[in-house]
Amino acid sequence: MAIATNKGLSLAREIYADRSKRVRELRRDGKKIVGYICLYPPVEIITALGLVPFRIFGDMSEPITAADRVSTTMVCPFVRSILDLGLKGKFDFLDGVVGAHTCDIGAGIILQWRDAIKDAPFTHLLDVPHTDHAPAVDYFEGQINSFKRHIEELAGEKLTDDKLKKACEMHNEQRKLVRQLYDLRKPDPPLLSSAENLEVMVALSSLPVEEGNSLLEDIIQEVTERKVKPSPKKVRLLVWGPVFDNTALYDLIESADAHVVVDDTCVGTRAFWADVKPPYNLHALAQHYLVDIKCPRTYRQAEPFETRRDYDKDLDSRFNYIKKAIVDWGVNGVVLQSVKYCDTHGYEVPNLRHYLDTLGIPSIYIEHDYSERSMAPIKTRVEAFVETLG
Amino acid sequence: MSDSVAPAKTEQKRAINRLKSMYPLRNLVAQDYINTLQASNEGKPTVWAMLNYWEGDLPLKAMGLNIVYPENYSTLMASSGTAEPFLDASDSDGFPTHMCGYGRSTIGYSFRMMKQNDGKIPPEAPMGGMAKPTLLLGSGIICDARFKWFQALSRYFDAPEWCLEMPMMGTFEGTEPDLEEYQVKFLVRELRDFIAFLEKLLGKKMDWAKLEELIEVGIKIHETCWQIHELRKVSPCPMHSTDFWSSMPPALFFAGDMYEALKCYQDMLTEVQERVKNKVAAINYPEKYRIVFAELPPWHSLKFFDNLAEMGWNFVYESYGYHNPRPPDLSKVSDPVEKLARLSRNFVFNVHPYAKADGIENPIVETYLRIAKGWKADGLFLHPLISCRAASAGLRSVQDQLQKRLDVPTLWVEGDIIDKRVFNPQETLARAEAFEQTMEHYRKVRKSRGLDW
Amino acid sequence: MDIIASKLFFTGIDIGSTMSKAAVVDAEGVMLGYVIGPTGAEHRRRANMVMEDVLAKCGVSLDEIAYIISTGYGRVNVPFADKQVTELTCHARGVAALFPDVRTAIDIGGQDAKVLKIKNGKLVDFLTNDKCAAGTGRFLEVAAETLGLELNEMGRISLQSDTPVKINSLCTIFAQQEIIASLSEGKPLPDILAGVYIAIATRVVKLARQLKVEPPVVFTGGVAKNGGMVKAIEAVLGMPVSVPPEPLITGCLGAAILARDEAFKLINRGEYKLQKKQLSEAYIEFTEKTR
Amino acid sequence: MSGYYLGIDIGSVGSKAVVIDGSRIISSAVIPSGTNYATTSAAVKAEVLKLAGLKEGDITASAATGIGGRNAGAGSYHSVILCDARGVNLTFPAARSIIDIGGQGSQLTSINETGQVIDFSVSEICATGSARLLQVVARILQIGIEEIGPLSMKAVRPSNFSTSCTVFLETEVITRISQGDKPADILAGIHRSIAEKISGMARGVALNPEVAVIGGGALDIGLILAIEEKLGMKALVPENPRIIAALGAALIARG
Repeated sequence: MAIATNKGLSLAREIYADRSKRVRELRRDGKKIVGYICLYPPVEIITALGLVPFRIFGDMSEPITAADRVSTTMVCPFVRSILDLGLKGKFDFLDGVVGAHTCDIGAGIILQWRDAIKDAPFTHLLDVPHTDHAPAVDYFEGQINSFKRHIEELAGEKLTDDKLKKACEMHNEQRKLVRQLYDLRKPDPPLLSSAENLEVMVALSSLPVEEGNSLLEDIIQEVTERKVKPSPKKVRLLVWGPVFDNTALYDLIESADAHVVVDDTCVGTRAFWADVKPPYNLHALAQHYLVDIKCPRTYRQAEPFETRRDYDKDLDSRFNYIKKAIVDWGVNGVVLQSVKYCDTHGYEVPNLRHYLDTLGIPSIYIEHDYSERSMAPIKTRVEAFVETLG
Repeated sequence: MSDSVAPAKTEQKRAINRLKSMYPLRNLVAQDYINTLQASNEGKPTVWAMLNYWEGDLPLKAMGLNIVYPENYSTLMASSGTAEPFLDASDSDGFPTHMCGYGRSTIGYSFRMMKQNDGKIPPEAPMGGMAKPTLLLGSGIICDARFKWFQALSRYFDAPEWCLEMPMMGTFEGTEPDLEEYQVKFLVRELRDFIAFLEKLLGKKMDWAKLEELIEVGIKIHETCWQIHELRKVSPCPMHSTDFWSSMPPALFFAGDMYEALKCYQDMLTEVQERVKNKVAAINYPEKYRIVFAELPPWHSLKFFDNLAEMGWNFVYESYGYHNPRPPDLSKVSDPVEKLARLSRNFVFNVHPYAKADGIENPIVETYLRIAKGWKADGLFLHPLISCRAASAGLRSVQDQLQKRLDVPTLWVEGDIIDKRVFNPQETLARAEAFEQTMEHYRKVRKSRGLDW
Repeated sequence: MDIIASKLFFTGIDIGSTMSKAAVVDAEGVMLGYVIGPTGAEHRRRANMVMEDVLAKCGVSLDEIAYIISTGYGRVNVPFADKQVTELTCHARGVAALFPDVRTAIDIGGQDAKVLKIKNGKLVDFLTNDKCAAGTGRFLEVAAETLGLELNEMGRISLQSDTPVKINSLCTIFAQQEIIASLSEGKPLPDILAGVYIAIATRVVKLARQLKVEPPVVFTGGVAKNGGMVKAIEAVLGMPVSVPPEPLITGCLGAAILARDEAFKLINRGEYKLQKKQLSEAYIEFTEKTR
Repeated sequence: MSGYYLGIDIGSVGSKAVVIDGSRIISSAVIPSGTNYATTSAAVKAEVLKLAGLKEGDITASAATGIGGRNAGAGSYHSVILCDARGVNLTFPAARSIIDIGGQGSQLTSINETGQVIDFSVSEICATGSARLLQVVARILQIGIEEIGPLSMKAVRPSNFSTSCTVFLETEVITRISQGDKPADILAGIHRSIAEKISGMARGVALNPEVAVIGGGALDIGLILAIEEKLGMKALVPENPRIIAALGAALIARG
C-alpha cells in the first residue's frame, strides 16, 4: 500500500485536505474509481466488483463560477458546487459516476453531467422511490438490479453472491467501526473533537472500504490512548441536517463553548446506524437503503394503512432515533442546519423543532449556502444559542 | 381570406383573442371548490390532493370523493393577489422562506385556519376557501415538495395521508424495454394498496365499474386535448397559452364533472378547428413571433401577455408538465388498475420519451427541442422561479441546447409563481423589444441552416 | 458589604456596525451613565475612546471598574474586556432591566435586525436577519441620502402620510430606485417615507412572527428613535410597542449588568482574583472579606 | 438624413444626452441623476442643446432609455440593450459583444455587424455586479471615483470578500480596513468580484471578440483590467463610455 508515511488522525486530516490523492494513486495502479452522489447508491456493489467508491462532495471554499452556465442560482448550492467542480475538470479521475434520485435537484446532477461535464465515461442514475411501502422496496431492488447489470460492464466482471456477501460484510464492519468512533464522544468532555470526527468521515468517503476500516481501527486506538484531550465545555450539541462536509461549522460551534458530540447528517451517522442484513442479496440492499437509512427524502408514517394520523405519534415514529441519540450522547441542545433551497430538509424544520420542544431540548435553525464564507454570520447566532443554554 | 385575420373592431378591447369555449372549462374548477365546501358542511369526506397525473384522481372520483388541489388553490391566491398574508403566515410558523411558493401559501392557509381561526376557513381566503381535509394525498411525481409539503401539513390536520409513487422521468435507466412491465407492476401493486386503504378509510368498496367508466372518459378527454394542441402548430396559432392555462385543470387533474369536461373540450376542439379553417389567430394582431413559454407562469401578472400580444407575440405552446400526452391504446388491457397505471405512467414516459439517438440525455431538454420544432418557435420565454426548484433547475440546459441545436433564442426573465415582487413587467417589455431583434437574427440563421421556420 | 459594594463598577461596551456604545453600572446594577459615538474603521481605537469617554462621563477611574463585557459585532476588538457576550444576550438583559415584564424585543440596528424572546429577564429564543440589508437601518440611511433629508427629520415628515407608497423591492439598492421613481411620478414625500417605514417594518415583523410575538413588546436600536418607524412597527404588528428613552444603549447596558453578575459570581466562588490581574484595593479587601 | 436627433439616457447614477446630426455627434452632456427623473431630464437636455448651440425646436426626433427614461418626455422609449447595440456599433463597428456596467446593474449584449441584437443577458434582482459597488467603496476609502482605477493597480494581494451584497460589502470593507488590508488590495478585490459576476452572466451570451466595455464602470481602468483578465480578451473602451447608450438612443430616433 502506497500511503504508509502517515497514520491515524493525521492521515485522516491529510486525506480530508486532498480527497482525491489516494484514489488517483489507486487509479494509476489500474483501479477504476466510481464517484457516487448522495448516500443512496449501494457502495457494496461497487466494492464487490473490484471498483473503488468515491463519494462526490462539493467544495465550500471554492466560489461557484462555472456552474452558472448550467444551472440557475436558485437551486441547492451543494449541487451547484458539484457541477461547478465538474465543469472545472476537478473530477477527471473518475471512471464512472452514479447518481440517485434522492431529491430532484440531486438527480439532475447526472443529467447535467451527461450534457455538460462528460468527464466520466460511465454514468448511471438510480431511481429511488419516495416511500418505504413494500412495493417500493421491490421496485428499488429492480433499480439496483439494473444498476448492477450496467456497472458490471464497467467492471468487466459479473457480480456473484460471494463477492456481494464479502463486500456487505466489509461495509458492515465499517459501520460498526464508525459507531465505535462515535462512542468516543459519549464521555464528557468527548475524546475527539467534532472537526476531527468529520475529517475521519470525509476520509472514509474517499478511500476503499478496507483502507477505511484500518484507518478507523488506528484512529480508535490512537484516540483512546492519547494524552491530550479536548477541554470541557459548557454544552453538548447534536447537529442535524443535510450534507455538511467541511469542518468550518464545527470549528465555529466549538469556538462558542460547545462540543458537538453527535450528528444526524448525511456525512455523519446517517449511513452508519444500521447494517445491511443477511442474506446479503439485492433485496437486502433495497431494504437497507430505502427503509433503514433515515433521511427526510423518504416518506414514512407511524404505520402503513393508518386511517387516523396523530401528530405526536407521527413525529415520534419519524424522529425517535434522534431522541435516542440525544439520550445516549447526553445532548442538551440541537443545531438544525440546512443548505438554502433544500426542500426535503426545509419542510422538516418546524416539525422537528416541535418534537425537540416536547423533549425539552432547545434548538436553533441555521441556513447557509454551502460556502465557508456563509459561516461568519452564523457565529453570533450559535454563540447566543449557547449563551441561552448556559 | 386575408380579411378574416383582422378581427372585428368591437373585439379589439383585448389583445388576446380568447376562446369562448375556454370559459366553461375555467368554471369547472370553481365548481369543485363549491362542491367540496358543501360536502364538508354535510359531513362528507373531502380530499386535498397533489397533482398526481390521474393515479389518485380517478379512484377518488370513482369512490365519490370531493377533491381540491392546494397547488391549484395557490395559483388562485396568486392571481387574486391574496397570497402574501398566507406566505407570511407560513414564515411565521417557522417554515424556511426559500421553499416552494405553492407549499408556503397553503401551509400558511392551513396555519391560519387551524391555529388562528378555530378550524374555520380564514375570511380572506379566495373562492370561499378550501374545506378542511379528511384525507391528504401526496405524490412522488415531478417534485419533492409534493410529498414533503403534505407531510408537513400533519402539523395542522389529523387527516390521514397517502403518498402515491411514480417512477422518475424519462432517462435511459427507466426506458430500457424490459423495464416498462416492471414499472407497471410496481404501480399496479401501489394502486391496489391505495385502493385497499381508501376502502378501509371510507368503509365501503371501490365501484370498479365506475372507475373503468371514468378511465374511459379520461382517455377521451386526453385524446381531445392532444388534438387541440396539435392544431396549434399551424400559423397563425389559434390558441394562446393563457387560454391553455385557464382551461387545463379538467384535463390535468380532472377538475369538475368529467362528462361535462369532455363535452367542453370537444367544443373547444370545434372552435379551434374553426379558427384554423378561417386562419383566425389567438391574438388580435398579426402573428409576428411564435413563442413557447417555460415553465410555470406568473399567475399574478397574466395581463402582461396582452402587452406582448400587442407586439405580435403569440404564445403557441407552454409548460410541458401541464400537458397530457396522447393517451396510449389501452383497449386490450382489461384490468382497470392496470389501465390506470399505464395511463399515468404514460405521462412520465411519453411527455419525456427518452431520445438517446439525438445524443441528448436530458428529458427536459429533449421535450423542449421537440416542442420548439413541432410548434415552430421563434423564441422561448423562460421564466425561472425564485420559489420552485424543480421547474427552474434544468432551464439553463434547455436554453443552451435550443440555441445550439435549433438556433432558437431565449428570453430569460426571473420571476415567481406567487411572489409578484420579483417580476418587473415594464422592464420585461423593454427587453422584449430588444429580443425581437434576436429572434429576427436567428430566423435568418435557421433559414441558412435549412430549418423550415 | 454595602460599603464595599458601593465602590464597585462595571462596564459594558457595544461595538456595533455603525455606532459604539458604552455604559457603566454600579453594584446595584444602576446605570451611572453612557456614551454613544460612531464606529469607525478602527474598532480597537474606538473601543479605547469609548471607554475613556464613559469613565470621564461617570467620574469613575479604570481602577474602579471590576469587570468589563464587550458585545456587538466588533466585540472581539475590545482587548481589555474580561469577556465577550453576544449582542443578543446583552440586548435581552438590557431590555429586561428597563422593562422587567418584556416578552418580545425587536431591535433594528444599522446592518441587522433581531427579534428576541425573553422570559424572566433571560433570552430564550431569537432570530436575526443577516443575509440582506433590507429591513435594517441601512435601508433608512439609503432613503435619507436619496431624498436629501436628515435621518432625524424623516420620521416627523412621514407622520403626515395616510396613503403610504408601496415599496416592492427586495434589495436596498433597488428600493432606492423605487423611491426615485415615486418622486418622479410626483408622489408626496410623506407618503414615500411612510412607504419606506412600512417596507422595513413588514420585513422585521415577519421575522418577529416566527417567534410568536407576545406582549409586552419593546422596540430598540437606533431606528427606534424614529417616530415614523415606531408607528409603522405598531401598525404592521397590530400591537403597541414601548421604546426606551435611549433605545441605542440596551446592548451596552445589558453587557454592563451581565458584567456585574459575572463579577459577583466569581467573587462568590472566590475565583475573582484569578480572573483579574490588576485589582484595585477595594476588590482585594472585598474578596478577602467575603472569604 | 438631415436634422438633429436627441438621445437621452437617465441612469441611476448619471444622466446622459447626445445630439447627432445625420452621422456624427454634435454634442454630449453628462450630469448626475437627481431624485426627480423629469427635472434631471430637462436639465441634461438643456445642457446638451446649449453645447450644440441648438434650440429644442431644432430637434427632429428624440428617444430615451435608462431607468428614468420613461420620464424624459422623449419621442420613444427603448431598452438599454437596444441603445447599447446601436451606440457601440457606430463607435466600434468591429465590436460583436458589449458589456455595459451601469450604476445598478449590468448588461451583456452580443450584436452582429449591423448592430442588431443577437443575444443578451441582464443582471437581476440584486445590485451585485454593478458599478454601484465602486461608488460605495470610494466613499468609504474617501477617494474620488477617478482615483479607484489607478490605485487598484498597485494591489499586491487582492482582498477576498465573503458577501456579494452591495450593502453588506460596505461593512466588510470597513472590517478589512481595520484588519489592515491596503486600499489598493480592497479595490482590486472588488474589481475581481464584479468581473466574476459579469463573467457568470456571460454564459448563454457568446462573448465574441471584439468586446466593448461601456457604462460608468468602464471609466475604471482597474475594472477593465480585471474583466480582461477574467474573460481572457482585450476590451475596447470608448473615450466617453458613459454616453454610448444615449448615442444609441439618438441613432434610434434618427431611424
